[in-house]
Amino acid sequence: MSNLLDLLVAGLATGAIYALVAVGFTLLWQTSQTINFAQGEFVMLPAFLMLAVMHAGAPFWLAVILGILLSLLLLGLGFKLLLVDPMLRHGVLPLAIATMALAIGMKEAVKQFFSAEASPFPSIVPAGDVSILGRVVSLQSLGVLALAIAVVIGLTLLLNRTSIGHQMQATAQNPTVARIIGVPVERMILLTFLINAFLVALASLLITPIYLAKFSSGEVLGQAAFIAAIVGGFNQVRGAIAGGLLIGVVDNLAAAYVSTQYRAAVPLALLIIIILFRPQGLLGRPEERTV
Amino acid sequence: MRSRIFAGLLLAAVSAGAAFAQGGPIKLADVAELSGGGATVGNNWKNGIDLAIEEINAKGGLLGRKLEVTHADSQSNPGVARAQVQKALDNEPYVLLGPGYSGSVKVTSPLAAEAGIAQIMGGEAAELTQGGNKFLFRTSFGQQSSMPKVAKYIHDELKAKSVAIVWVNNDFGKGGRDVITKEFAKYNIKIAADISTEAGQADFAADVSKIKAAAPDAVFIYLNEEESARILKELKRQAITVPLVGETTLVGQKVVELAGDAANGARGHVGLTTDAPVDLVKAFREKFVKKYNYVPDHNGLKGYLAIYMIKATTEKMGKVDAKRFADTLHGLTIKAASEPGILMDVTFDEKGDIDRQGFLVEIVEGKQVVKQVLPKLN
Amino acid sequence: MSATAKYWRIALGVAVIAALIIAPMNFNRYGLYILSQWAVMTIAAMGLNLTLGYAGQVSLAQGAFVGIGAYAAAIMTTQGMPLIAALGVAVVMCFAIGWILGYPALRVQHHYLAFVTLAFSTLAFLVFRNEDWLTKGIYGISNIPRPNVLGFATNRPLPFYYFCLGSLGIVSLAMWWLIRSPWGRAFVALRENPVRALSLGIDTRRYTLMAFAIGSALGGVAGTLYAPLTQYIDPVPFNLSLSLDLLMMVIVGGSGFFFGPFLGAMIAVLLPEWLRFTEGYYLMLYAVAVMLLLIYSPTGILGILDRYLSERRTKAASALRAVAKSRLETAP
Amino acid sequence: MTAVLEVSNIKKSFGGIKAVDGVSFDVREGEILGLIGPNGCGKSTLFNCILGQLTPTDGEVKVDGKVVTGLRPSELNRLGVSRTFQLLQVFPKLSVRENLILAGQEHQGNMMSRLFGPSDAGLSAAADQMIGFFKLDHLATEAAGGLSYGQQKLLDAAMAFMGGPRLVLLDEPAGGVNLTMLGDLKERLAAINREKRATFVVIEHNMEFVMSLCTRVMVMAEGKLLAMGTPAEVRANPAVIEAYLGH
Repeated sequence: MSNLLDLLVAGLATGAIYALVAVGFTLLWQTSQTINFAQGEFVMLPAFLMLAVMHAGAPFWLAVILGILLSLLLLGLGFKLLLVDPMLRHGVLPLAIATMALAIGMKEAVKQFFSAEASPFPSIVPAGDVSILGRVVSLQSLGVLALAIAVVIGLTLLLNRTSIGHQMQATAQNPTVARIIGVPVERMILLTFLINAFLVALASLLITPIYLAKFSSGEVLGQAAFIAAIVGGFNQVRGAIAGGLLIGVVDNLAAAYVSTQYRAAVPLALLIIIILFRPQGLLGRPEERTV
Repeated sequence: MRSRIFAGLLLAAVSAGAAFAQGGPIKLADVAELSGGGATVGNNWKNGIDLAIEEINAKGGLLGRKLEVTHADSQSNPGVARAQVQKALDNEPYVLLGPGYSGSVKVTSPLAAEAGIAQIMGGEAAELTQGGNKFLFRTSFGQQSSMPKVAKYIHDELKAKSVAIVWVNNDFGKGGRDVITKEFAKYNIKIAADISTEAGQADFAADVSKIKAAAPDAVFIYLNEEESARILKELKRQAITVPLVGETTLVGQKVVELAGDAANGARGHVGLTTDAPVDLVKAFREKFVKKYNYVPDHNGLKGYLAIYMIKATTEKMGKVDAKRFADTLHGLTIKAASEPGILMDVTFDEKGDIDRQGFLVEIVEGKQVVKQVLPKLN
Repeated sequence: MSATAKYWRIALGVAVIAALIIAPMNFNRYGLYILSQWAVMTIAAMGLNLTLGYAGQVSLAQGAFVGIGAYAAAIMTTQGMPLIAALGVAVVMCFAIGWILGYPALRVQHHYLAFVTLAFSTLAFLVFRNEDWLTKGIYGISNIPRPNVLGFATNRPLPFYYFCLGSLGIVSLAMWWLIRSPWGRAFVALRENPVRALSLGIDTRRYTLMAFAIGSALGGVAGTLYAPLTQYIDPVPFNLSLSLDLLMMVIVGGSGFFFGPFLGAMIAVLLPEWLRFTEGYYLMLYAVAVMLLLIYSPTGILGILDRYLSERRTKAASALRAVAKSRLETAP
Repeated sequence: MTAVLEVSNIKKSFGGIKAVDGVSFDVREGEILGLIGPNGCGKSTLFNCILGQLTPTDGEVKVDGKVVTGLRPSELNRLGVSRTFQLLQVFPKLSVRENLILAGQEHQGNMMSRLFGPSDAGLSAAADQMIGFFKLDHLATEAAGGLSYGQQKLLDAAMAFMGGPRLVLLDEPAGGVNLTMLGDLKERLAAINREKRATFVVIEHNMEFVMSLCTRVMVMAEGKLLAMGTPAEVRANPAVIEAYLGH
């Protein structure tokens, strides 16, 4: 029984990581029908931006700030203006495929310009353990969990309590109507891209000390976040959080009680079941079917 | 004065002519995992090769001729590896280098053998050198020679009766796991838990809790460096205190760097490592870090050694002769005293397997401490 | 199309086929291997083109189907069974699995199928790796024999290349037949406008499943050729990245165009050669090129060509229409 | 005359809004029934409920006396019920002839014969006849997307007739068609009704078009049936004038 509790705690800690990555996913989908297959790489890159700044001799705090600013510029503004805007009129699919190419390009660029090796990354959370109710939990995991919770609260407040949030929701639900009632739709869409860029930079900052800075570390993350987003509900922020936590826990339980060789299969099986029987996800709203 | 200039010119002309007569640079072909899942392996290997070639060429080359290497990307895919090796062989290189993945070695080694060109590769799977291929050479211990040493240590020194095995589920990890499982059977050591993990896995909580439940006398860990560091942290967190034993990838400096305190007490057999307590190896490491800005793993060392194996063999023959290369390397002993680039004395047997000194080390307060030197067999 | 254009087209086709047969006779082993690989990948990409380009369904599992075909061939031929039997098993299995995987596509939005197939792709990889008793796991299966075709051994590179080329020829003819048949028309209809297709009596469900199943079965066919080509297989090549590569091939070449996969596979197989001078940067350049291409023309290279040709045709047609219009308006 | 289509008490609501609220009517064999009403009165929703594109909340649809409620559009089409859409729906990349063959092919043979049989499903002659009938001869091999709007509208209508339907539901066939083409279209529809004994239901806003083409006219308002009768009767109905013609 204590074993099960350990697994739950560990699963929640990993799940919080997936959740953080998944949130941005759902935001992009909602406001601009962008399925970002490079989301994992988006989390991988900011850490390298920060490392690059540090290699140039800057202190860690400055590297963090510059890294976040560069992420906003590259992964927010640049991504939207250079790839999404020109592609969007072609429909969902070509854009999704373009992001797959983007993922390859980002991985290769980091490998070529930085290193194929994993690099350690300083942690902003002290690398210790604390004991909670007799379970030993790492501070880093707690940090991620705390941030994930803060992000949900922050985003929920932003979306529901501020006028910008209402405008963003209007944009997500029906851009045409939103435009008619005077919402600056373009600016709102840009804002979601910037929020996504900010979130992945934060995630990168928190996750990289655990995952290490490596060009390929986005692959596992991206896929897990993907599954989390769909399982939770593609069109809901809280769905992504719930999905992330669930996938983290399911993954741990599967490894402990099903088979370590097939642990990766269990979340995928969950994904297929969800798509078949509740395609809008656990917490999502139904969307119209096409055929 | 004049005559001296004249003599100098003459000398230059003669040496240039000699180089010309020798027929230009010696061509080597490398096929490695430069992209895809094995990119870390392949890029280390490539950098090691480039470093060694740069050194040799800076000192006037091999028998007065420059070494020249072409790198091709196998994309970590045996099918592509085969194509690239085929292409490399069509250009008739002196020696073929790589690949690093055992699967890719398996699919390409018949081609090199058919062409009669020696292949110096990075694969560690036991079976590679068991098929009677006369052209295939290792750069490191095969698992069939390293695992018995680990098993013996676990049995003789630790007196363990039951062991949990944690391995990474790729050809490297599975190969090691299969060999050591057989070795444990010889000593009647019970396998308390047999845990497969994924490459790149970040969360080892479930795996460690399984180990905890199995309550073994020791844990054998066969993962890559990054995953080793993560599992060591998790083992410490879940307060598992039994001895942790592994191979080069468990007790390397990199693991210590990444795992911090959690690495203390980890022990393992080390065949080829940049942490070896050998001055030449330390010097290599410095050179590598200076050039590439990071500490190589053992694949960087393997690539470096491959080039010096070529140098030593060629110098032994006294000429560049692709036909006789493999024959010459079989049974050859290369001494570090005469060829410093080989770093440690090494002997190649008839199968292309390597014999070299090894170490049993333990991490004590963040430092590798050699507990036992395992001598070269002959 | 004017008669001369038609003759030019036929002449071009004959020339290409002749070149594919004659030119490789002097190729070295590497050249033949690359060409064989091109033929095999083209078959797999053609299958995906049917699913994606004609019927509009996104599949990220084509690599897994190639894997199923390759394992069927490897397992059966190393047991002494003929390759043709393996082909039968592979086609039936891939068709059936494709059919079942297509069901989610009927229930949900298009892009969800991408996720289902992505999941399947990973599941297939796990089965290939973990079920040692059948697939020899991560160690892979080696010494896969090459077949005897009509009494000819194809062990050597040139005969095996002809075997691959012949298979590609047969598959191409079958595909040509299929897309010209009423089925092909129905596939296009359900890609372009499923609602209208339904109202014309087209059973979109059945055609969707069929497109998916046939496309998958072609993946299986490619797999049964891939195994004897490399003569060794392990699970690694059949992971998600092969599916992504195949998807890129179809997109880059031109999805929905008959010759798209031929072109896309050629670029993917030969590109590392062409970009060799860029050393480690070629994949990065490839990625950038794909993005630029998609921005400019989401229907790939043939899409650009098609746009150019149809612009010319429209000019001709508008002239024609002007004449027709005057005739229509003066009609009683 | 027997009823080809019997619609009884069809209801359809979206959320709380009743788009169609208990509509019943019969369509007799060979007639052209007009369906008019102000925008948003539920005409298109009614069509979609009859044709299986939407599932009605309540009510029953019979074709030739057989209950067809809940059948998929493709199944209905193969029972001889065909339609056009309010917005143009041809397949722009296929040629005019291909569009027509596509429209008829599912009425020929079975899946296997459609795969292994001739590529035109034996419909080339029928398609050419239809092309001739709609005076599109010179455009047979043109891509449908390259046609003018009016020509596409003709093609759209022609496609609805390819399967040899018993009943055709036309949703605003005259919308956006210029005057020259309009006369042509009306004349063709009347001719096909005469020659092929096909039964029509036509939604249309162009009063002149409806009144001159249809044998009976049905008026809808706010989801309900308001009036039904000959064009002359409907024109004279005060309720209709009030609700619709009045403005």
